[in-house]
Amino acid sequence: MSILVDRDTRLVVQGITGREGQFHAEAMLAYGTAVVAGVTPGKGGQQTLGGRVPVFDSVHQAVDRTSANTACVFVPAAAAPDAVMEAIDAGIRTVFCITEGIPALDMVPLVAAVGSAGARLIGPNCPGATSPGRAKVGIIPGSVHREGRVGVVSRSGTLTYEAVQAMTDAGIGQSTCVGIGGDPIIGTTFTDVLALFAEDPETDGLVLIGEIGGDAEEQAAAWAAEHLAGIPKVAFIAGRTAPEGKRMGHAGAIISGGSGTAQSKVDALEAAGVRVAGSPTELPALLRDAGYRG
Amino acid sequence: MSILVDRDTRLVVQGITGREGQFHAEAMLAYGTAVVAGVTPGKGGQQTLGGRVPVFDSVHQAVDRTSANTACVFVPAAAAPDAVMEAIDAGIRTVFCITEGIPALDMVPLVAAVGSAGARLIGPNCPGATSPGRAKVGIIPGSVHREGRVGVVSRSGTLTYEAVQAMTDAGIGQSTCVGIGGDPIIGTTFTDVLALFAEDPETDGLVLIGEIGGDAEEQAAAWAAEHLAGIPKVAFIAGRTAPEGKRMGHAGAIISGGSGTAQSKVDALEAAGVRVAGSPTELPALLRDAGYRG
Amino acid sequence: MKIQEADAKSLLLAQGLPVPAWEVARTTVEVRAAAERTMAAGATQVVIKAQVLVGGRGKAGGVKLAASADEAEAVASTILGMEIKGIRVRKVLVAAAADIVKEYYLSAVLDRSARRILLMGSADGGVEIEQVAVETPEAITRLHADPYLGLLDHQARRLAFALELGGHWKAGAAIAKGLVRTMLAYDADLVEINPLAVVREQDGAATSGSRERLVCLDAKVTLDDSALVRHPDLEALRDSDEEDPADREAREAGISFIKLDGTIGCMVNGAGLAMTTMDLVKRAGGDPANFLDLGGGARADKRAAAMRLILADPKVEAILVNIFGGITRGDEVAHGLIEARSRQTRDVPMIVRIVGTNAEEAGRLLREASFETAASLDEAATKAVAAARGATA
Amino acid sequence: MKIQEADAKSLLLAQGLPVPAWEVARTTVEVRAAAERTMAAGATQVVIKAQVLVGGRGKAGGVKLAASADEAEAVASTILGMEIKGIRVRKVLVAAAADIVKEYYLSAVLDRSARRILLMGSADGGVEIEQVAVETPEAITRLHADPYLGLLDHQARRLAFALELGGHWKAGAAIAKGLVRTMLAYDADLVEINPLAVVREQDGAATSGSRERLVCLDAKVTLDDSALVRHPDLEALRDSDEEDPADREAREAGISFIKLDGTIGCMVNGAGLAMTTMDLVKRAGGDPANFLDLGGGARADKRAAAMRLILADPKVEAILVNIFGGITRGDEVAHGLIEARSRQTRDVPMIVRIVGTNAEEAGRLLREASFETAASLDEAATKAVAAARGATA
Repeated sequence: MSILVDRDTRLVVQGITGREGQFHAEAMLAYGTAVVAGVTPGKGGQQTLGGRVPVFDSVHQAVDRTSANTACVFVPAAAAPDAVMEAIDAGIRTVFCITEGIPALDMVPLVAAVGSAGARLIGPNCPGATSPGRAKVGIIPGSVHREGRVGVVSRSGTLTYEAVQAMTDAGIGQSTCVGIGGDPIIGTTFTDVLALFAEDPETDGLVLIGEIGGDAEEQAAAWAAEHLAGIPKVAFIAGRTAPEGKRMGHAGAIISGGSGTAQSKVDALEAAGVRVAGSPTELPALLRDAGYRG
Repeated sequence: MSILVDRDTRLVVQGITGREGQFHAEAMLAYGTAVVAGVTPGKGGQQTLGGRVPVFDSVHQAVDRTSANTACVFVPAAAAPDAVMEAIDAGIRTVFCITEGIPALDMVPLVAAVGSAGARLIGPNCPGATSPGRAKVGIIPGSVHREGRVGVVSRSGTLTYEAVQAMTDAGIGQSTCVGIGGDPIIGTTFTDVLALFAEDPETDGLVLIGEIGGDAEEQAAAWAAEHLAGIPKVAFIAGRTAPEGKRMGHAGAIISGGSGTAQSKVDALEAAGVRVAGSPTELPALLRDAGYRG
Repeated sequence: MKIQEADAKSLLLAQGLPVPAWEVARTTVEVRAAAERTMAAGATQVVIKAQVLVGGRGKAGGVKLAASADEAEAVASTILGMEIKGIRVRKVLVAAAADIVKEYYLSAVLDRSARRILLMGSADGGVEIEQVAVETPEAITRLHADPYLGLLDHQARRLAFALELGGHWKAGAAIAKGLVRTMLAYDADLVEINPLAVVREQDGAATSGSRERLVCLDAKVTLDDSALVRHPDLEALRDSDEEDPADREAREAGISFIKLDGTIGCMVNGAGLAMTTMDLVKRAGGDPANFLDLGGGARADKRAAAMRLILADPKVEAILVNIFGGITRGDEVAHGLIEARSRQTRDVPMIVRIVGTNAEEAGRLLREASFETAASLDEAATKAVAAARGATA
Repeated sequence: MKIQEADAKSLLLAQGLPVPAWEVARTTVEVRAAAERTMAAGATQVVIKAQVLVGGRGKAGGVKLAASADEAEAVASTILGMEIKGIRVRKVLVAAAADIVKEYYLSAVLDRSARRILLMGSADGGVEIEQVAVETPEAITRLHADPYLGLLDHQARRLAFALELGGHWKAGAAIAKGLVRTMLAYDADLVEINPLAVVREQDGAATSGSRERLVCLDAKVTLDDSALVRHPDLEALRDSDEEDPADREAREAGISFIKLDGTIGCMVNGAGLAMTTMDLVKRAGGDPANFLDLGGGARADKRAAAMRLILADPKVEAILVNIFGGITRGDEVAHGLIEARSRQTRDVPMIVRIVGTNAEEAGRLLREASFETAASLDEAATKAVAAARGATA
């Protein structure tokens, strides 16, 4: 198994004829992902990527003709929320939104609508997910991965690649690597992904990559303490030396309480039985220390 | 038993200090309904109806202090949708909206929100519901009722009273009488109410009071044909002699198909095994003809 | 409330939809001037369309073309003043005759069953759309706007692609969004564009080039009466030219009133009960003179207005008052009727039935004032029919 | 983006919220004139408030009262030009000193966890609200706006009643709705009124009567940077007076850049990786000179700007370039670095690590151009620290 993406993933790429869409659709195909369709309104009927992928005017058509079951959105920020809604409306239940720069208030009704539809949105501003040897959706370089049994979840982009590369270099493969995105409002949280990994029989260890700001890592730690006692798990938190960020008035302090600093996150994770590494390269050793035998 | 309102109904009246709210809250109390609270923003802390009912600033307070579980809205049209939302938000799952004149487009998000909350809205522009001998909510004159085992559902106001009076005069009592309201967009349809009656062990016969326009009666007939085969059921349709109504362009004809005329409704009901009376006063005899022995 | 085509087009234009220019004219002289201006702007033909709130004006001869200002004036003289389904034409719309490449159908309507706004579009446009709906329903694309977010961009695009608008798909999607925006902005029940059309237009008077454009050639908008209170500007669009004085009095009094041809005036509270009262009058062998619903909580002034409306009809030989009180209180109604009769100029027999809230007090008052009363609605109908016959005989 | 109090108040005023009048002044002469106008309008005292984008200006002496125009001018001379947390005060706000009856706290903020707009209000207003949040959290009322419909009327009322605003509850509810309206209108992350206050105001200069009114006495608004593209008018509110030239260059190039005190310049793609790079530099015994995130898909012009920004800092002794390619292509980065070095005026050692998309090609190019490269991030950090020490030694 694996989570979110797998051999049965049939992907439609929204914005496939744009620069980023083209580039990464090609990379996904090269990795072995079943990229079955692309969508660019007004370009329906064309073929792209050397005739390997048909382009449709709408996700509905793409789903109708190709039975696509997963979407990956590369369209510009102004149109991306609508693209996600289109995928959901067309019956797709797993949507990755790579697009960055979507205004936060556009995300509020979007995540509510995605939730009401019983669908899952990963991102926006996320690198996607890879189940090594099976499929990758998004922009994580395929070369960093190795097949294995450790689940990785991160809210960073390139830092995810760094951490995964470190695992691979140490001979520890991954079941699935998920980048959830670092925007203020995201569709899928650390906790959501941990819950998916908890149900995956092929995931035997966990790596969480966090950052300063917000309280998502603290919440994930609390959830892990309750639900993931038996599984080896490690983390890395970026920003220990970062200067104090900009504060959101008193309101930010009121809602976050003491959360948000690197120390708060490290403390919460350690208290939950998650060992926190000082560098991404230390993650493999720490994971083995925690009992991982993969 | 009975449906929607019963001895365990604990009612909060929204707009209780207004003219209509006062008058009908008094009548509901007199009928024996547990009117446990009233709401008028800014008048919280007062008592009304001779000190028998406390007034609160919000439905939340009313629910907190009195465990109200049903709401009846008498506030003016401009504020009524918000009043319904307030009741839902305060955890009330059955809301009667008596208010008339609410713009139809205000109802569109409202019924969606009520549905998402898993709540039930009856109305707007409805007379409410009475379970004779137990409780009444709304404005149906208590005097027309008699305890019994026939369920009545109607989208008219005063015509409902007429039909119920005819039943009572003929010695046929009612389990519950429900007026669903005649506005374009309503929260609870004929079919919804029939489904509730179908589950009620104390309802052995059904009376449906319809009108020309729309296709709610036709839909109810189709549902009844499938789900209510064993129960005696009769109907009355008002408007056999009414002049042709105003049409909503071609669009109205396209969406309604042939529905909407009295004849269409009578045909649909008769085809579904529902006998249709020529006058409300004929309903009791027709119901007995259909096998009702109450 | 229905509004005229020209007003509907103004609303669409205000929402940014593409509507070809038009003028409204009330006299043949105005039509001539409008035609001259339109042709000076490059039109080779003008269309003159009767502005009435009933359908079928085309078949009735209310829409005609003219190739010159002279002809426009002549054509207008046949349209202005004509009657279409009993409505006199007092205004016409004058516009450049469109050079139509292809017609489509597009509408947004309140869908009562789905409780959402429904968009419908078809590549088979024009007046036969109802036939299309019956014969080839699959030729009509239907989708519901989101109850919270309205018509989403992708929905508008899908509708446009379904209509096979070719290079006009972006324009079509924008118009679809505009229809819903128009509904929401003005609390419309219906916004219908039939036809939506690709037309060939001159690029400008100076050049001889032409281009194709997707435009709203006709427009039908109906407004939600319940929402007019928050659109006072739209109330002004009510066509008082067309409105019967009795209808106006009824509307201003807050009464639903439809005049019919019979002899028995009806005053009832509640639309369903009013229709039932009419049905029973008919069943008893009589003919109702009107549909009249006082509405809920009817006050004295409404009842007085209702009485005036009924008595203004010389055919009325008997009046049936049927009040079943919920919000309406029977005793108040009785007082009102007693007072109304005291002022009444014409002596018409009146059968009164009051049931419900404070009905006993009402009955006592009415009996004291020697009104004829009835216990059941059937009895009231029978008595009213007899009274009307007695008056006629 | 943070904006000044005066600009925040303008936005609130535009949304119909009650904000007492104010003026902005940049010189003591302007302050004097503003104070004179304010006192002529009936004020007995004026308040002069430093306009800076950092908190704690009150404690720093940036907010003062004056009872005359003379005093205002004198006070202004102490505030204008002072530094608050390193920021020079170039503008002050001048307003009538409020006669405060009671202070409240009210804010609307984007709640990341709940993914909705959160309203918070407290009857314990003023600067100590954070302490209230810790010590008596129940004294703060919190509720979430509907994700589709915004703050509903009943929610606004409940907030107002929770604040025990007495006769001002309708005004309080209107302000609560206004906060959310302001957020939505301008894509704000935060709209904070602290204090919201009941103030006693003169009824007018001519009479001696006074009345109480609920007003927004201070206002803090931050805007969503991602949404500025659709609010070009708000971009103008960016306080370029306060902005460091390096910050401006970074912003205009689309780079996230924060200058720090160390000696190792960092150029990284991705915020998380940039922070990690800093963390590892520190761990290797060095001090980062900056945080720099090129963002995704960084083009040549961004990298050139980044290089200028880093080299503009004379303390920089070594540069660590760490690029892990996803959207960013390693070969493009390598080309850019090679070209940048050819134009570089100051010779600073550069350690380059490129991994990911097209990393092999990048490595080849860099080695050909004789760059120092590193395989791991730890190695890169260690090499950078050594290079910086070597340069210093």
